[in-house]
Amino acid sequence: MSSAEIAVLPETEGFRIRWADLAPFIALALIVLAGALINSNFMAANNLLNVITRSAFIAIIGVGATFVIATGGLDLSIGSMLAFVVGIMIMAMNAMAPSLGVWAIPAGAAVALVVGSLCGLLNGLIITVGRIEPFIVTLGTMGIFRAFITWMTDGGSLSIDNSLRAAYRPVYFGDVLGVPYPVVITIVVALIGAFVLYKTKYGRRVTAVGSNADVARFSGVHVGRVRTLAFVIQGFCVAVAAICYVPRLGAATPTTGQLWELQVITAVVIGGTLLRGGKAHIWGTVAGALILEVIANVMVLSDMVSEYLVAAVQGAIIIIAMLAHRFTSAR
Amino acid sequence: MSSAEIAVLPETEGFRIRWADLAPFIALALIVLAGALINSNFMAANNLLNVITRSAFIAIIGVGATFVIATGGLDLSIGSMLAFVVGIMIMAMNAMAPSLGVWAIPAGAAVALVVGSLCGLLNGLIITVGRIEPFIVTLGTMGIFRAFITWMTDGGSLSIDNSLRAAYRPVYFGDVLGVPYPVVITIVVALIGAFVLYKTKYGRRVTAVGSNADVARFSGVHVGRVRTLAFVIQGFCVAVAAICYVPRLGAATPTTGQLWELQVITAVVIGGTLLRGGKAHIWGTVAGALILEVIANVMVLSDMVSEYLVAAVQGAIIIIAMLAHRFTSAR
Amino acid sequence: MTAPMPTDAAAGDGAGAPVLRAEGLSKAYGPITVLRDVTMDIRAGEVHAIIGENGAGKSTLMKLLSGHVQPTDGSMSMAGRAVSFADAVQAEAEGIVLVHQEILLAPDLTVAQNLFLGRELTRGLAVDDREMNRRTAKVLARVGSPVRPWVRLGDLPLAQRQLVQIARALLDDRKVIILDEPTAMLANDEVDSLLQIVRNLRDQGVATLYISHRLEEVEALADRVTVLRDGQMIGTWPAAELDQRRMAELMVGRELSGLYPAKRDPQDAEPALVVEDLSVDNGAYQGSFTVRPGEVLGIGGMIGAGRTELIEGLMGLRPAQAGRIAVNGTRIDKQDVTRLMAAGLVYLTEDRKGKGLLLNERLGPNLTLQALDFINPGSRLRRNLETRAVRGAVEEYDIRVRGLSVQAGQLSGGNQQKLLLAKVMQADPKVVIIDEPTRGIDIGNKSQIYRFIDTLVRGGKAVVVISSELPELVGLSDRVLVMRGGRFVAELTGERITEQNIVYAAASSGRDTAKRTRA
Amino acid sequence: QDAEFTIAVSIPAATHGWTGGVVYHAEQAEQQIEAAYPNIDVIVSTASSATAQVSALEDLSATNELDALVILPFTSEELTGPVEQVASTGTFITVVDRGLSDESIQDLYVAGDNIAVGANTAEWLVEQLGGEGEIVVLRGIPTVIDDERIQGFTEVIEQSNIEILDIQYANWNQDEAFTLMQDYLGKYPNIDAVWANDDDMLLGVLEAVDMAGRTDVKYALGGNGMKQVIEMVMEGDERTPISTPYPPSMIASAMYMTAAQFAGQAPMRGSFLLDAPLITPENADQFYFPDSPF
Ligand SMILES: Nc1ncnc2c1ncn2[C@@H]1O[C@H](COP(=O)(O)OP(=O)(O)OP(=O)(O)O)[C@@H](O)[C@H]1O
Ligand SMILES: Nc1ncnc2c1ncn2[C@@H]1O[C@H](COP(=O)(O)OP(=O)(O)OP(=O)(O)O)[C@@H](O)[C@H]1O
Ligand SMILES: [Mg+2]
Ligand SMILES: [Mg+2]
Repeated sequence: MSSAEIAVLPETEGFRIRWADLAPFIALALIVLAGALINSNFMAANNLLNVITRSAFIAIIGVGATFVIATGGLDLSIGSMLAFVVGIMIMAMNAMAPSLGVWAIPAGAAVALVVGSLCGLLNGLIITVGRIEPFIVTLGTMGIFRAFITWMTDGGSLSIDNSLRAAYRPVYFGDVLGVPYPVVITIVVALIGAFVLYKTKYGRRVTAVGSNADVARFSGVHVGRVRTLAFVIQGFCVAVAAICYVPRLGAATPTTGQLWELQVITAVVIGGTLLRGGKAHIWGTVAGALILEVIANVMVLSDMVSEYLVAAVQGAIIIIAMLAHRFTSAR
Repeated sequence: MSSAEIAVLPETEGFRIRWADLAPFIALALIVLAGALINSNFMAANNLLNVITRSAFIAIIGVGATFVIATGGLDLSIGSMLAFVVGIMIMAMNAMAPSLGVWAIPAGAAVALVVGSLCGLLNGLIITVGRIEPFIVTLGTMGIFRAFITWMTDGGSLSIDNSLRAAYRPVYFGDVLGVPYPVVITIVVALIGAFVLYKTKYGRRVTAVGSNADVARFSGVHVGRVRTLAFVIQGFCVAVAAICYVPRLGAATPTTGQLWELQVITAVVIGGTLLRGGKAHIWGTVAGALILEVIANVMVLSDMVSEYLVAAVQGAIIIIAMLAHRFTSAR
Repeated sequence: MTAPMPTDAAAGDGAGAPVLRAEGLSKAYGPITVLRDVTMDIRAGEVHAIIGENGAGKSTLMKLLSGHVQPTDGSMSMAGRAVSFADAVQAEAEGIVLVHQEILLAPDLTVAQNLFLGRELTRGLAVDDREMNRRTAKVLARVGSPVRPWVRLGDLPLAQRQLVQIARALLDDRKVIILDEPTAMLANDEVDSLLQIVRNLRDQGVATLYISHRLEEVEALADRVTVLRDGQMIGTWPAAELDQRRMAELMVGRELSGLYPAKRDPQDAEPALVVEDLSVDNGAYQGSFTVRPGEVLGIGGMIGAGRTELIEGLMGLRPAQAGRIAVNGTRIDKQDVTRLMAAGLVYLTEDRKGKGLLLNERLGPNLTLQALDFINPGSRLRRNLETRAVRGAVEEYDIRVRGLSVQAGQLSGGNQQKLLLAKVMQADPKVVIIDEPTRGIDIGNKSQIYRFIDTLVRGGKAVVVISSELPELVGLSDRVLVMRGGRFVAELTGERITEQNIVYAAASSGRDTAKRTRA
Repeated sequence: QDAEFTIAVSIPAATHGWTGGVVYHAEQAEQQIEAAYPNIDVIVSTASSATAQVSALEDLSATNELDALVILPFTSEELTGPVEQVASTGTFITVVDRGLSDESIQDLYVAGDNIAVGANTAEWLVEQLGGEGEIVVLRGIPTVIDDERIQGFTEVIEQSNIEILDIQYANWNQDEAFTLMQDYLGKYPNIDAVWANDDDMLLGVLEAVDMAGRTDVKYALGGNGMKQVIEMVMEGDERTPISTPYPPSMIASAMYMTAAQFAGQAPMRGSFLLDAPLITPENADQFYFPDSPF
């Protein structure tokens, strides 16, 4: 009897699962198709390139959020954290510009990465050491980071030094062989994220913790450390997004990054990652970010709805997309 | 020997649990004490009355949110829903004022209760029938309700008819034996909420669903129905809050109720309800709403922090309060 | 086959008429058929035992009969009337209730609230908590549980939760009560009172379906016995025609040798594990013990004696203070699962669903989670190492699985236990502590697991076994420590290791009487 | 459509009273221009943040041959680069309200003067209070508009003996203004005047003052020329005798002027500075638009 069962053993791993994984990409394809039908300009190479490039921010931050959410956490502070990191980075670059010249840019970027990671560490430690709901902690730090950037800008704005602008611009506007830098950076971040999540022990532990924290603890996984590190990764990703963000807008204001947390979480969930943790789809998140950006773009291109109702249509499309996803991926 | 045994089998009905239930009230007392020390004006009867009256909105909506969160759900749309219900109510009252006179007020209030409940029903049905994460659904409906109120007000404001103002004003500014109406209404709503939650079959099932939905299903509980009804209750509470809200400023604007969802959820969690569901503390929520309002009040009364940093200090106090709670209620 | 011929006919043996009849029931999950063409009847006033190996399909059959799962083929009838159940609620309405093998109760509700969930008593609009608590206390007393009705379920030890679950089934009048391994988590005392309850039910004309791997219970209790093997019905026999050995042979389809391996000669060696003055918050006090290589140390005691707490404290899984802990001579100053594993000590939990396995993950991630650093050096995950480990474990521990993509939660209980054993053994430990090693394991697998333990010990390892099954403790242990009220109260060696001595040590000093009066 | 000219209009989304007015006037102007000049196509696009506005600019210019762009920038610094990008393709640029960091980019500038809104109000107040007194201030959302108004106001006040007791954010939100004013009233036994830098907030302030029954508050001022407030000014309200216009309709003016470029009428270039004169009972009817939602 047992021999018969073991003979079936070498089965291909989860063909069925892969099909469900495709859902966000199918949704993306459908929305792109709809966009093309609604507005002929949508498919213009230029437009598509713009949309893809700007979805980089949400996608990059989303990679980090995928880690946090996979461990069963949630980070509402990312939008404010972005603003704070952007502010610190600009201040650092401006301060270093006189002595370092153009080298102030990489130096400032390094500062941003450190600050971003530290912000994430702060969130992670309060949550794991203090054992408080991530929702509450990051809601608190959201207020804290937002207040800091307001204070740093004196309620106004904080611009990058003119001497650095030209040198820094290509980080958003430049391209490698026609592929814009932010897209390249997104792909690199997502590749690294996917590698860490799917191909390293840490990634394995991330999903284990999100799946059942008790089991992980009984198996000797340092649950707190895994969770904290996920928040650090989130902070690091926010800093990477900040580095791409500054050359585009050149300034930090108290409204920078406002409500991005909701967009990021939406992208992650549309991408197939479960909010309760235990499952993570890095590439789904990237697709989710693209979906959101495409919807916004189509809304701008089409003149069909009153400007007051744009938000309603966007909200409805997201819900409909999730519903369609649910009912097509028959269970 | 039996001493160890008795630990699992408490003789009295959960003495330990009651102690933990007191945490939000102790926190409230401490914050009030701190307020009194920081600023002598704080304890002025007038100031306290103002603060308590204002906290009615968050408390009333929070009662509904306690139901939703106890079932393991989450509603991000409440702030926008409030604005939407306020808008509809004002339009209804204004339309009925010429024919019904002052009776337009109760008629409009009835309309509000129906509309609020329907909004909740919409959320609930999409979530349970469509089996989509509440976070995403209510994020979508948040955009939808907000867009509707913006559209209804043409981006400006929608004021209640002058003929109704005087008659309606007392609902916010009046009092019964010195207790302001909103406070009375809050107490009534919380009493009813507590009765339904703790003393009815439905309430029992709310916690069961939040604690373990599968178990509830096996026990013959209609999980979807229980969840949906929780959202309807949430919508109803939003409408009650709307009824108290309108007499205060007499208008709906696109900013009405903005970010209230975060305040409400914070109040619920500070009050001791778990975000994962299964546990609900109606009176804790009321205390949580008071805590938030008192902190904001103390921040204005004290002169210690820059206006830019107020949000930071508020965020920090909430985190510290939760930390203190965690480390005092030793486990 | 050495067994007597199965008798299918009602054969006027005094039992009542069939209350429930299954006709050609089958169940398939996707392409895999787990139950094939089962035809049987259940009569009023009988105890009908279902036995079979792990994964034979017993739980599946019970879920079909109680509406938790719908059959892919076949039909059911009650007293000649065709019935079908869309869910468990409909089955309960017909008087059929299943007590699950796993605990299915809401942790945040109280005991009484759980019992009455979905059918709360009311007075006017309000629920009648007093009456529900009163009735709950009554039914808990019937199953011999000292638990108070208003205690939060999540605060109870597993065994007490199991009793609560059984109590839930007894709350209303039932026609058919199905008990799926009700005694797996219970110790002798509770088992005795449970058996008495089942006998009472039989006298009241209730039909009881009883699944157990403890064949002595089946022998003592059952009127008829149905044997399942590999999803197929082997037959139904009057219990009087079978003894334990025959049942075992029918289950596995071959002859079985002795259940317990021969004991080993004691060795003189330095202790592999030394524990001194270990106290665990609210659970155990100043426990000290040692285990030598080549020795099986049994730890006995009643449910709630604090055995699990002591070991979880030792492993750093609960707040605990220790005088001295040494593994293989290495002194451990901070208890932590990973450090202890590195020093050579591992622990296998009794709560395999809640703390042992990731039920939604496949075998590989489960198997390698704990010993990942050991199996897979470096920080990169190497799938080939994982696959190799899985294949090795499936072979070595005889895990019956239909493909590598199966999730741990889809394995039968016994195979989950084997997977868990394989998981903690991945790091090649020197000392293994196993809490309830054969909970929910069939007799064939049991002897397999005993043989694993024997092999380990003969290979120079030290094994600590915590068990509520006295024969197991007696059969396996070279030395037995008995706990009571969080303290060690007796040490038994050699000839003195007998069931009577263990029970005496575990239950003496008036505990029994105290408990009975409270119940 | 056989439109020969395309005018894109990029404005902030209607998140509070004033921007709501902007959207309203822009949509009105769009209809009127398209009706009046069949050969002009107007595309109005709102954005809820500087980032979204930059995105909208990219979208509009990537998919249309833009002949003109009318933009009310979220912030100067952040939008300068992106607008320059659009201008470099030969698009006619009209900037409204807030100047870009580089003035050479714009062809037409319809400027509001937020500093003047603050300064004019402050000057009036200094005069009425005789250069002495204690006042409180409510500010809006931390953005440039708010910052400039506060800057203009405080600079003037600092020259006098008037003491600003407190400044806090109320996010251009009536509720928050009501709450904040209640707290101010509780905190300071004497307040001579209050300035909410926007009329939306002023309505909340007035409600709080009335409810507390405080008579020490001699003046409660706002800004922006909201309909209800202008009505009060017209009725000669003692506490709110003035307002300052900051008409959201400036977007419409800018759109008409831009459309005129392509309608073959007189070419319009240069800067048009909208002053922020005080609205008094005498001139209030000039600023009263009963049909506007704002
Ligand atoms: N949901 C499911 N999906 C796929 N296979 C399943 C599922 N549930 C059970 N099985 C398979 O059905 C078979 C029978 O399982 P069942 O739980 O009935 O065994 P059992 O006789 O109760 O075993 P045990 O004594 O170990 O509890 C097992 O091989 C199991 O893997
Ligand atoms: N969840 C809990 N909350 C509080 N106390 C507990 C809890 N679980 C166990 N205890 C305490 O620990 C003691 C021992 O519990 P437990 O039943 O797990 O011991 P055990 O000897 O391992 O029994 P067994 O393994 O046979 O179930 C109990 O008497 C109780 O006082
Ligand atoms: Mg089973
Ligand atoms: Mg135990």
